Amino acid sequence: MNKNYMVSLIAVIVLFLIAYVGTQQGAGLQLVFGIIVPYLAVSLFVVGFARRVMGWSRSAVPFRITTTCGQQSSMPWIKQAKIDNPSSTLGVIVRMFLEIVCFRSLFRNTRMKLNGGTRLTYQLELFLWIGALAFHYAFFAVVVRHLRFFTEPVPFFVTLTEQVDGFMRMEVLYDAVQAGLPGVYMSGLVLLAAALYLFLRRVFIPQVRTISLAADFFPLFLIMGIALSGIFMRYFAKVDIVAIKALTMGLVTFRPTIPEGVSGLFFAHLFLVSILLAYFPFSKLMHLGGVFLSPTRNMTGNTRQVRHVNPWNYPVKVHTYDEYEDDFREKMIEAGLPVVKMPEEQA
Amino acid sequence: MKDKKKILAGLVIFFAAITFPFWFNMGKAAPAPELVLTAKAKAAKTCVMPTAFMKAEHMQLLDVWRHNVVRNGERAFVNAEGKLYTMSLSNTCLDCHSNKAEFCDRCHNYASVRPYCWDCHLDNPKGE
Amino acid sequence: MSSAQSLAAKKQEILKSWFQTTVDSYPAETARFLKNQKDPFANPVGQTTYQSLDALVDALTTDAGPEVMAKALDPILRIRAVQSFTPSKATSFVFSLKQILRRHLPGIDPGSGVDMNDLDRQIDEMAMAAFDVYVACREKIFELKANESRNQFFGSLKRAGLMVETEADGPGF
Amino acid sequence: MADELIKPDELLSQIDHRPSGAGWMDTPVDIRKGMYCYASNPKSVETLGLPNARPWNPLEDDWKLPENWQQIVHDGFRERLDKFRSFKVFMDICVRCGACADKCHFFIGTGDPKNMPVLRAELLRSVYRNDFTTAGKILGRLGGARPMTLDVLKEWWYYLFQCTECRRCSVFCPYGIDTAEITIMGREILNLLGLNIDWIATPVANCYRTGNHLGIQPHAFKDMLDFFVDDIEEVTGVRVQPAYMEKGADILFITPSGDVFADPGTYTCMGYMLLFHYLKEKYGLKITWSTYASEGGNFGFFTSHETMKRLNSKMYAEARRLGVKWILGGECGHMWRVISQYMDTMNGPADFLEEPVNPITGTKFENAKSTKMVHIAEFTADLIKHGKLDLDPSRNDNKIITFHDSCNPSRGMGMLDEPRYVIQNVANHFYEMPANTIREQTFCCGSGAGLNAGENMELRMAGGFPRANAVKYVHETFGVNMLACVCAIDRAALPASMGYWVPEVEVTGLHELVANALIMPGEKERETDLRGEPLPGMEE
Repeated sequence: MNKNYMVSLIAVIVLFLIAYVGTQQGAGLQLVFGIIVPYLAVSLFVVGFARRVMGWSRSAVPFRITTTCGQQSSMPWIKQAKIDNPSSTLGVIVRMFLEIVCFRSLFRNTRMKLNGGTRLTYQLELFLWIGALAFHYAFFAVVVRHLRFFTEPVPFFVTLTEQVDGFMRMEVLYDAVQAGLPGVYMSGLVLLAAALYLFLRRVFIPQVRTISLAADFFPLFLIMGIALSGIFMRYFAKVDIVAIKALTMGLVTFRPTIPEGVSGLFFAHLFLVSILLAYFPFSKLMHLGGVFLSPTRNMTGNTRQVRHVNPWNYPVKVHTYDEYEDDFREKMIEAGLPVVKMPEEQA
Repeated sequence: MKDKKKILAGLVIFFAAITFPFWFNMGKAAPAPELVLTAKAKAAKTCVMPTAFMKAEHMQLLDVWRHNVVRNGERAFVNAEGKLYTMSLSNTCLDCHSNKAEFCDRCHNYASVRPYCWDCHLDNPKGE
Repeated sequence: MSSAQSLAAKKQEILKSWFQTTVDSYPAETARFLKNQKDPFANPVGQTTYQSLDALVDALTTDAGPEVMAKALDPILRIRAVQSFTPSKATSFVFSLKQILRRHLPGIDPGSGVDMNDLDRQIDEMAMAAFDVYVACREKIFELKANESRNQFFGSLKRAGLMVETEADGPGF
Repeated sequence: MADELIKPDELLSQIDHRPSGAGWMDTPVDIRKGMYCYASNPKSVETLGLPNARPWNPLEDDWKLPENWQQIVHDGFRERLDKFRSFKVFMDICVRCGACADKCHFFIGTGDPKNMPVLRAELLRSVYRNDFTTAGKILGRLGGARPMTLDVLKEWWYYLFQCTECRRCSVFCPYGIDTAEITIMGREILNLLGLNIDWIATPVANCYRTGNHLGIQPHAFKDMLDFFVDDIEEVTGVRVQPAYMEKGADILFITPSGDVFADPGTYTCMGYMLLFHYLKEKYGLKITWSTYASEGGNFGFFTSHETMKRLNSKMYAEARRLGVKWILGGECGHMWRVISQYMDTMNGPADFLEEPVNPITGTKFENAKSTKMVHIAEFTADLIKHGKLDLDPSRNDNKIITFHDSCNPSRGMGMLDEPRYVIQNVANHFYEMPANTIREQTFCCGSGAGLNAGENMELRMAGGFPRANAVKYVHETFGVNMLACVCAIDRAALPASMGYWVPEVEVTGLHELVANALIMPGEKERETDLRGEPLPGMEE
């Protein structure tokens, strides 16, 4: 039994229960979980995120330490890898774009197979790349979709996302599994599946298990909890959507209200989201901001062409030529090496 | 450092994006929609199932109805109280809720839901 | 069926089990990588180990003798000689084959045609060859260590003209 | 029956190596002979004026640390977080996805989990969380934090000197986290406590005083080149005349001193000398050597940024003193990482030099416009492209060549195609190793970043195995017998590695091949190559 993930799992379950129980009839903490905590979480997120990023920005970038992943810009007849070893800002932008949007470095994993002796075949080892892409894009789609609860009228790009996301008509399965209505969004399911994959990787691949901390499991469980409660509300324990939107619209228009008929499940869902937001700036999830600031990726590789300035450069003690010649003058002369000062001048 | 300015700009853009709901709705009240019940619906007092159930589960009920009518040729629906209804969107539902725009659409629009009922069904079968 | 035939028939299972046991002498994180990564360039240790064991099972099947065994043993021991194994640990995989054969071959009763004594004898030969190869690898390591310091030391002296050059390459070498 | 027989042996191997799923923090460091380099000699540490010079032994319990060593580490850590955004960001954003785990040649070769790049970084990160983050302070072990103890320090020392700073992991990291950067910071902090290895500290001290890492004095340096002059004459019949510290020469040439003192780099050095003589005779180009700036390789890079700067300063200082137009650099790995990514920033601007132009071809080296330092592979490739060299590639016909991309020129510079172009023009048989072992994915020789000592031979062999394994493949497939490289540490380390793993393959520098093919004006008919081996068709 791994302490790291058990602790994280228990933490998420406890958090869920706190919100669920706290908003049941009698406990009456709707105000806390529906209004105070979400506002608090958003403020923590914004302030924490800004502080973290500004903290990074305060540290200097003394040297240009680009990881060059391709041919440098050299003589005109040698083809430069303009993206992998960019010498222009445009190249850097494309490199960063591909890195952030396509996870290009993760894609780099190629594998080789020796087929019967000496013939090589290449294949891509894509599982982590696919898992990561699926996870992040599903998450993004889910976030965009949820804007329907936070906007009135709902903007076109939200409805568009919904339409694309829900293009699979799953209600044909309704008779068999009694689920699939309202229309199924792929993103929710993909998010859950990808989070599960990322979790199972951490449990079953010993290398990854060794390096995993509680801080790696906690956000995964949190996201799984969010996805599960969301899916449950949508397809199984149907909730009063209009009431929920009244609540969420109250939040974003700064006229917070707690309408009648919002279920405890929703408050638990909202609480987990709040926890995620509040936890975000203090965790590895800050890779969202950090990926933009990685000095090995966001700088040009043309250090020999354009000088980079180190803001804290300071003079150091060096062994000058004069000191060197003083040390070795006799021997240099003997060997016929040119010297600046002849020995007799010394005295 | 100019680098710091760039980072600050990036941060501002990021926050502008994530606070989209706040400024998008700025100054708008956007209250939950009021549903209008027709006289007939008011008179009936209760729908085929209790209101709370209908609020959350009407889409599911309609899907069961569709299935039973189209696949099994059944049209009779008996609710918990033993009352008999004909399973028909056009003839039963729209009979009372003949005001689609003020009844169905208001909530659907508010929650950004696009039911495809109306791909086939006329929303005003009686042509009123 | 003779020993050789039984061995050949069960080769894949025996090899799999032997590879498993051998690779399990590494930490769990490493063992999994060694087992699962099939790229001979990304995982040279796992792949070389596998090929060595494969060749050794073949050698056993054909009763090929110590020389062939030594050749098959070389790649795997060359690796284990520079990893964090004691000499006994580095060569212990050979002995584990005895138990693996007993698990996989159809009974040790006289009727099966499997001559366990003969196989044991061959494995003992393999073990002895393994010691030889292992020690040769270690010697090579120390030779490299010695050579490097000698080359640096004498090479520099000689080039700097501080040593008298003789016809031979200097004292002792 | 059978089951009983199985148990003892299998259990034994499992008990030893699998400490019941204990986390890496609970696995104590075991400093093993053959894997570590000897502790720094106090004299060398003193020469450099670095703190806490004293004799100490890694195998002893007492490392003779200063009283307040924990405070020193803490302060050193904080200072570097402020000075290097790379360090701070890399401490914060790793998600431990594991993409880097199996990319490290030391992990692949040794099988030690703490050699996974992510775990190497976690050694520092765990202390960072404890000392500098709120979450780490509150959650402690649960948050992956741990206080700095003597055991942790020993673990740092052991594993930070099992990293060759080759940056292969950084290529695969989705955030570009560069373990070299983390290792560099960690080593800087260790240096604050006087914890270096001798193979680094002593070369650095030598380099500082004498100008080269072996501590060879100026006259001996010249003797060495004179010796090569004789050798060259024997092979080619041409007597070359290297210039030393010649004021007003066109170009200052700096190469790692390994080329001058250690086989097979010496043949590469003869290659440079032949090429320079050829250019002088044919085109009147004056290239000078210097005994003051006689070391390109910069072991300061493996000590601290400051030490790197102190050693590197000699290059510009000497170029300025001699009044040359620009600087030409020899074949070296980390020397070029320093030149490419640090030199101009540290010791520039080099406004006293001219923007480098090849006076023979007229080519402007645009990519070296600011540092004013050109790599000799770029220079030679340009000469060949313009047909300025008379070459007879058939003289290299008995060499079936493959090319090892050195870590630093490939991942810290991107010089990949120039040396290949040169090889293909001076030799007829060239084969590439498999794609995931060359270019930016190249495997380290296993001895970089100051780990090329003798006492850690096991580590070097294990770390060099992935590279050797790919060489073995081309050796068996194409009959490759010569491994070319553009790095002095490669030339020093790979012969041992080949000697152990693929004894049939020898190691050569690029310019040894060039010189073998180069038809010198007034040369006699060559019967042997620079090594004295008979040329193809000249075997008796």
